[in-house]
Amino acid sequence: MATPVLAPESGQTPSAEAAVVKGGPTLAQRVTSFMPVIALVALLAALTIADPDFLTQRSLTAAVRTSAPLVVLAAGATLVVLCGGIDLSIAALCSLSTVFFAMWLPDLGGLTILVVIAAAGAIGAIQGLAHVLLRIPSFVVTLGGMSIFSAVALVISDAGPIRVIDRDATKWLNLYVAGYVPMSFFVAVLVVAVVSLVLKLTPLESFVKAIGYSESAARLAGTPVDIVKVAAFTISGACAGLAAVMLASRNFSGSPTMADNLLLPAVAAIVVGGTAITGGHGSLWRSLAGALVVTLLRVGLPIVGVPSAWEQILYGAIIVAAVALTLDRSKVAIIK
Amino acid sequence: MTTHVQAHPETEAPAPVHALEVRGLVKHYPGVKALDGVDLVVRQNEVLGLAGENGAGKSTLLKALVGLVRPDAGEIWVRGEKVRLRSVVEAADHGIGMVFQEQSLVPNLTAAENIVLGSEGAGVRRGIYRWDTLRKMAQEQLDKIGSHIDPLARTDTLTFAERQMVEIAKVLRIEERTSNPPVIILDEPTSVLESKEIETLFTQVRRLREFASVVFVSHRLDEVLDVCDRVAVLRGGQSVGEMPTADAAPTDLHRLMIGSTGSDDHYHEGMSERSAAEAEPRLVVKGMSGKTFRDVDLEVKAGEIVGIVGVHGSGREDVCRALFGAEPTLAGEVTLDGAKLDLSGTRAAVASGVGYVPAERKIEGMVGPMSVADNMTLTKQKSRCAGPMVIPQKQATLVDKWIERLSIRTPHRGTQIGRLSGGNQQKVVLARWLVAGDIRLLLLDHPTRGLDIGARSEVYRLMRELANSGVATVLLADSLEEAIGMSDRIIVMNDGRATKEVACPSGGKPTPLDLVKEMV
Amino acid sequence: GCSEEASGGGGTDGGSEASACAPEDVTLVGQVRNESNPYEASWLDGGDAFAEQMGLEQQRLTYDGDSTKQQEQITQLLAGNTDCLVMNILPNGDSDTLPIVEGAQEAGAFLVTQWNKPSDVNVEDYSQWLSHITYDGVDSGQQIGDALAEAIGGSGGIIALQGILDTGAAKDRFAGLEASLEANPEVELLDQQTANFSRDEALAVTKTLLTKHGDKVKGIWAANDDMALGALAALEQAGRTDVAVVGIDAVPDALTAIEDGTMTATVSSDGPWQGGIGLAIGYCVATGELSVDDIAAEDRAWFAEQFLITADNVADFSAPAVDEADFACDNVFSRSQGAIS
Amino acid sequence: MSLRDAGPPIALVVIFGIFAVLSPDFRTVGNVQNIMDAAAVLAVVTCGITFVLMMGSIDLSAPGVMGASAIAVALLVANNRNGNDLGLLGVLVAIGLGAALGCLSGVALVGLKVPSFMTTLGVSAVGLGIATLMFSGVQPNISDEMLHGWAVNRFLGLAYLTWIAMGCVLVGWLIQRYSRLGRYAYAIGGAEEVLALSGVRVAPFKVAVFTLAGSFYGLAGVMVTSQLSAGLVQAGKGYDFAAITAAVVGGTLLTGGRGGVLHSAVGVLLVIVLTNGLVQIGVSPYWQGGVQGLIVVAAVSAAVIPQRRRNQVTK
Ligand SMILES: Nc1ncnc2c1ncn2[C@@H]1O[C@H](COP(=O)(O)OP(=O)(O)OP(=O)(O)O)[C@@H](O)[C@H]1O
Ligand SMILES: Nc1ncnc2c1ncn2[C@@H]1O[C@H](COP(=O)(O)OP(=O)(O)OP(=O)(O)O)[C@@H](O)[C@H]1O
Ligand SMILES: [Mg+2]
Ligand SMILES: [Mg+2]
Repeated sequence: MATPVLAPESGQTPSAEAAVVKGGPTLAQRVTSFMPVIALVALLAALTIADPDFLTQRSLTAAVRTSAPLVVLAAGATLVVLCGGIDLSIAALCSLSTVFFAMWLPDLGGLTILVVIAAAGAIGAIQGLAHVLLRIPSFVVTLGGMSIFSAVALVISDAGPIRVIDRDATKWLNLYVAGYVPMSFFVAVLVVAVVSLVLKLTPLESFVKAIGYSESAARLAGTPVDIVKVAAFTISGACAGLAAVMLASRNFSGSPTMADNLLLPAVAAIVVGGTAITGGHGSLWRSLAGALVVTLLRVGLPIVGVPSAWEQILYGAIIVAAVALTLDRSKVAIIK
Repeated sequence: MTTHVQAHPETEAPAPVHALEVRGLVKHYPGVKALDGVDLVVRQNEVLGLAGENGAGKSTLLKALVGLVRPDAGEIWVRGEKVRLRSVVEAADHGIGMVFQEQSLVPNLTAAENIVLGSEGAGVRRGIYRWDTLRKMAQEQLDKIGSHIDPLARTDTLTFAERQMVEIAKVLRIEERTSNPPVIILDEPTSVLESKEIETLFTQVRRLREFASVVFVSHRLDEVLDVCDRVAVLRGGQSVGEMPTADAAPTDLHRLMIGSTGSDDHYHEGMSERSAAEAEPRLVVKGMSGKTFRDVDLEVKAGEIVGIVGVHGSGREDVCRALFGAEPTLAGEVTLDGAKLDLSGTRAAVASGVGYVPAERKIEGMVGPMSVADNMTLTKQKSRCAGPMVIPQKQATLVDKWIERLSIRTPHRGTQIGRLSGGNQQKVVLARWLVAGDIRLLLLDHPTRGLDIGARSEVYRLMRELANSGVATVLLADSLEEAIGMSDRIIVMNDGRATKEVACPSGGKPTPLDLVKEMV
Repeated sequence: GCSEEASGGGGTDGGSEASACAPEDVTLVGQVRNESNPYEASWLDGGDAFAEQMGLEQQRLTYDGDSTKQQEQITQLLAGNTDCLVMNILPNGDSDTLPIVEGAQEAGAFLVTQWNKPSDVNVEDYSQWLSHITYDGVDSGQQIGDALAEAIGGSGGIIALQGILDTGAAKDRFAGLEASLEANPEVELLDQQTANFSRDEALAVTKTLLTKHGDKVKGIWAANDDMALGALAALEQAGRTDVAVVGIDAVPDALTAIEDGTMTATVSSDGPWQGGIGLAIGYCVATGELSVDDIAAEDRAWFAEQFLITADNVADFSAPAVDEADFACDNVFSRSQGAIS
Repeated sequence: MSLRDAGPPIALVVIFGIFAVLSPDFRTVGNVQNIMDAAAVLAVVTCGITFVLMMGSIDLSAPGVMGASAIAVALLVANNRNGNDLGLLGVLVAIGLGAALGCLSGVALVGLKVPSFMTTLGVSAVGLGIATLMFSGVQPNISDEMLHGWAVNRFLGLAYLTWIAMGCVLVGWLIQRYSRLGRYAYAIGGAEEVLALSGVRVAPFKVAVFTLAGSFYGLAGVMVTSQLSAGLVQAGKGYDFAAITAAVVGGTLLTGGRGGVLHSAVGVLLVIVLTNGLVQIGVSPYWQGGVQGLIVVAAVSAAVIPQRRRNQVTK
């Protein structure tokens, strides 16, 4: 294959060479990639104007600490969304995992954290396998998963909360890094960073994007489509497990419905971050910013004194506006 | 050809009113000047060919003529009247309609609906469908081109060629919208058609000339010369000349297109080192059966190019896909270099050194929103990785090397592949299998579909080089000529069976007619 | 080694009497699930009434029945100024109480909780958790169970509509029903399903159970009035007028139904009073009029007075109003029926 | 009818048969009537969502839109809160409110280019907010005879509401089959970009489809109010996922371009038969949700297995 290839006739074509510019992102593209952060800052500014007390160090610390489970849930599910699927089971799996955690802690002690994360990851993997082997849309698999996990959680917990008596195992989650950063948030950011880094440094990122944009092309290029998808579901499940540990340690108990209401906020966080719900385009960092926006909306609006009915109306309007701002439409041809 | 019917003989008419005239059209895209001051005249009742390399700006120009591309500067005149076209509807009102390069029918609608889509007229009254009227309207259009398709058939149940006919029937609706003679634009309509269907299409084009003007784009220069009255040539977004087709030869046109004569040895037969004959068989297929093919035997030696020909639905495409593990096989034994070839999936095929270039480039061949570099290195991780890590520098060097070797025209390796012209996209897809240099068997399904003559020549040269380096190649050619020109041996497939093998040595090539006889 | 304990907090652990708040400095917060049901809306209104009485304002918080959102709001609230913060909270479920309590304890806010509390958590272990008020669910479940048994003449089949399965209220009330069934051996529990405290779901479930058991159904026991009202709609649509229905909560519609004779009984829980009383206890302690240490052990976690409402006494309850006297500092525990056992 | 379309009806018959064998209570005429009545509201919601799914979009706004229209109608017809007595006009206004909220989703989608997932989620929150504002702490109960009668009166054994739902399915089917709106919605799901190439402006059709869906949800909200004789903010709780499940089980693809109102009607019956059957055969309430989920997954996979292809894309 060392033979020189091709006659360079094309060099004589006019204008083609002259018109070439440097590649890489343009200024506009750079700005769009920062949009989630801009949205976050804008929201924070608005809340501060509504109530100047909101912008205190303690208040912000509380907000990021609050956001940790949502960040982790959204980050995991982002992988599935990037692959072009969706995981509706994260919240139910997270609830189930809080029950696991509370049930197993007395026997396993500190090891429980790892065991719960592994168990949740395994359950996620089973969903992934069902999706790729049976060729059922991820929406349906995880919708089914959602109700099955809820039922299992109800049954094994006897439909009630289970107290976490031994708090030592999760005490470290309530510490602060450098005095101000809550450990749980630190862990959440660490998860985002590690997963993002692994994606970035290995071919995985291009696999995930190729699958998300065009699964058939990815498959015919010989990329490990099924493996990557199952891995995405596994990580999504494991993240639900980690979020469960955070919630259980925060609430000192596990309960079969504890995280059920986090499903829509988590998906909202992904979309608000600007990740395309159709797959391919997006990142975990975006979901981190999105989760912070959603958390600020959930806690900020009532705290600064917006009445209940208006809070809902504002919440609806602001998340739509946020997505209008963050979504990079040059990457998504058709908005469905 | 020069003596065709002329409504307005070119005498000293005061200012000849052209069907369509374009002056100084300019269109910029980020990083490319797609149109750089194009001038073009389309006369009444003529078939104008538009030629140019991939990325010369043909599609962009034509899309500007139907209001899909908003030019940055320049004028468009329709029958002596300056117009601004802002949408397909406006263009249609001026009598301009287009069949697009990529098929553009709604797959889940009926053929009838597709034909009248956007201009249902009496078929839809106050938002309510009159299915009977609609069917009749569509039937009229289909009758015009002599097609026997059921208008109420769902479009995705039709064959590729039938769909192309529906597209043409659809564009002919223009006649109903304007009293003026229409201008009909056909952007590479033949690249996906078989020779018989192409003949049907040409009959239609000649019929259209009686009352309309036609703009015709094709990379097959013989076709252009055959059906067109005149050819205009674009190069790098500029009009570089035109010529009547009467006495022109492909080489003349070629010269105009790229500024120099192409090689006479189009298929680079001279490069063939003929070592293949003595080589060990590399791919051996025995009695392979699948859903659409049965008992296929096939042998390809290292360094050999074997063409498979057959009509639509002969199953040759599925044979290729089966060998790549992308289509299930029911029976049969396949070995590569003596070892059993794992057909369970595409991963296994890639790992064994098999490569596949699918025909449907846009959907299956490439990932549109991803960069040229990522597309090129998607398959062969070794080419950009050290261990599990991607080394951006390594990837950049390698990709740039292949961009240069294959003359891929792209602003940058980081450009989205979807923004390149079709030909350049195809080169990237081909390069994907070459970057690692460990390919043993290459399955090429219409590898030159949509490529300009220069690019084609480059691909052929590349295929020869690969063959000389020992790669076994299975080729589903774009045309019979191509199959004959490139292959060492040709297998004819009929109804899912390999019915005949034709030797095709350099110097002893069969004629297309010989093959056609075997195919039907 | 980069971690250290929280620097935040700012709370004065215990010792609330040391720093009595000026009445105008007290911040009052009432938190319920949502304002879209009459009972909880009236609870917040009761809180407003108390605040007005004291010349203050109540911050109304709602969390859509979403446990995590409740925790998030509380965390955020406690990250603000907590010196004279008084919270009257309806925890979403048993499991939500403890983190709220711990948060308040750490931040030094004054907390009263209602309805949900895990039985093994002790109010007296905390200095900032002033009191926990609830109604005796076992008792109310049994009372309406007995009323239902009487209404159907002491024998026959009944069906039960359970509340949200993992709440203490649902479980206690159902336990009360079981006790009642034991006392009325002729009454047979034909079926029990959950309708999640929802009127809409109760309608569908009841319709199904009615077709399943047909004329055997003589009575319907519902764990709250919303479900009872859903069951009434189902009965009307099925053209059944011979079925007795009981519920709990005494929402206005249920009282009307009892007046009309379509419903048999319910048990009162006084929303406006609940909304005011929690703030009142907290206010009294915050301003130093009441000391935590002086609150009797049986007043730290207690059952509030509840009444069985039937056609006989429904007139007394049809216009609930807050009575300012209930909220006087020496009177805040007047409705106690004794400590939670 | 292709094999693909035949799957869900076969599943419906099979599941119905199994329950009929397992439970004598299930196979009574009364229970079949009950199933039909129970399906009414979900059928109307699913009718609306089907058009959105056909376009390849998604709609989560049903809870908010239904809540708003439920309260609105309760306050507009004869009720205990105010002196209004608009009767049928009130019903129409409530449906109009639903349509307006649906329109809002559509406008945000095409105007701001925000995915429908988000616009409808936002509109749902807005709808709940509006409902809560109108609710203002006091339960509105209706005393309107007509509206109340819809839930109670029967014709040929079925409640009026059930007939209304059947009418909706019929209207929905006619729209899908014979109207430009319906056919274009279907085409948008098939190949949106092609419509643009053919000179069709898709934006107005998208908005119209969301508006149509909104009016179906509005009607569903009215129906819930009629059944409960009271306007509830939570009238539409859970109907978003229930309707999507029904549509998907019926064979409408989330990617768009496939399925339709009749498919969805079959899906609705499947879901309701399951819910009803599980109660009838006495499955523990704890397990019901799980068993239902399992059966849905099983039904969908049984339906897709015959069409499995090696290189098929599943999202
Ligand atoms: N939407 C677009 N965005 C950016 N660049 C574009 C776009 N469309 C076309 N181009 C660029 O404009 C140039 C002309 O493209 P065009 O499609 O007109 O070529 P063509 O002559 O039709 O080529 P082919 O024969 O391969 O179809 C190419 O360099 C292409 O990359
Ligand atoms: N006997 C058959 N029954 C059903 N489907 C068939 C049959 N034969 C072929 N097909 C289908 O028709 C399509 C076209 O067949 P195929 O691609 O093998 O023909 P081809 O000769 O490669 O055509 P082209 O010249 O366009 O490449 C394939 O997708 C195949 O699945
Ligand atoms: Mg082109
Ligand atoms: Mg083919």
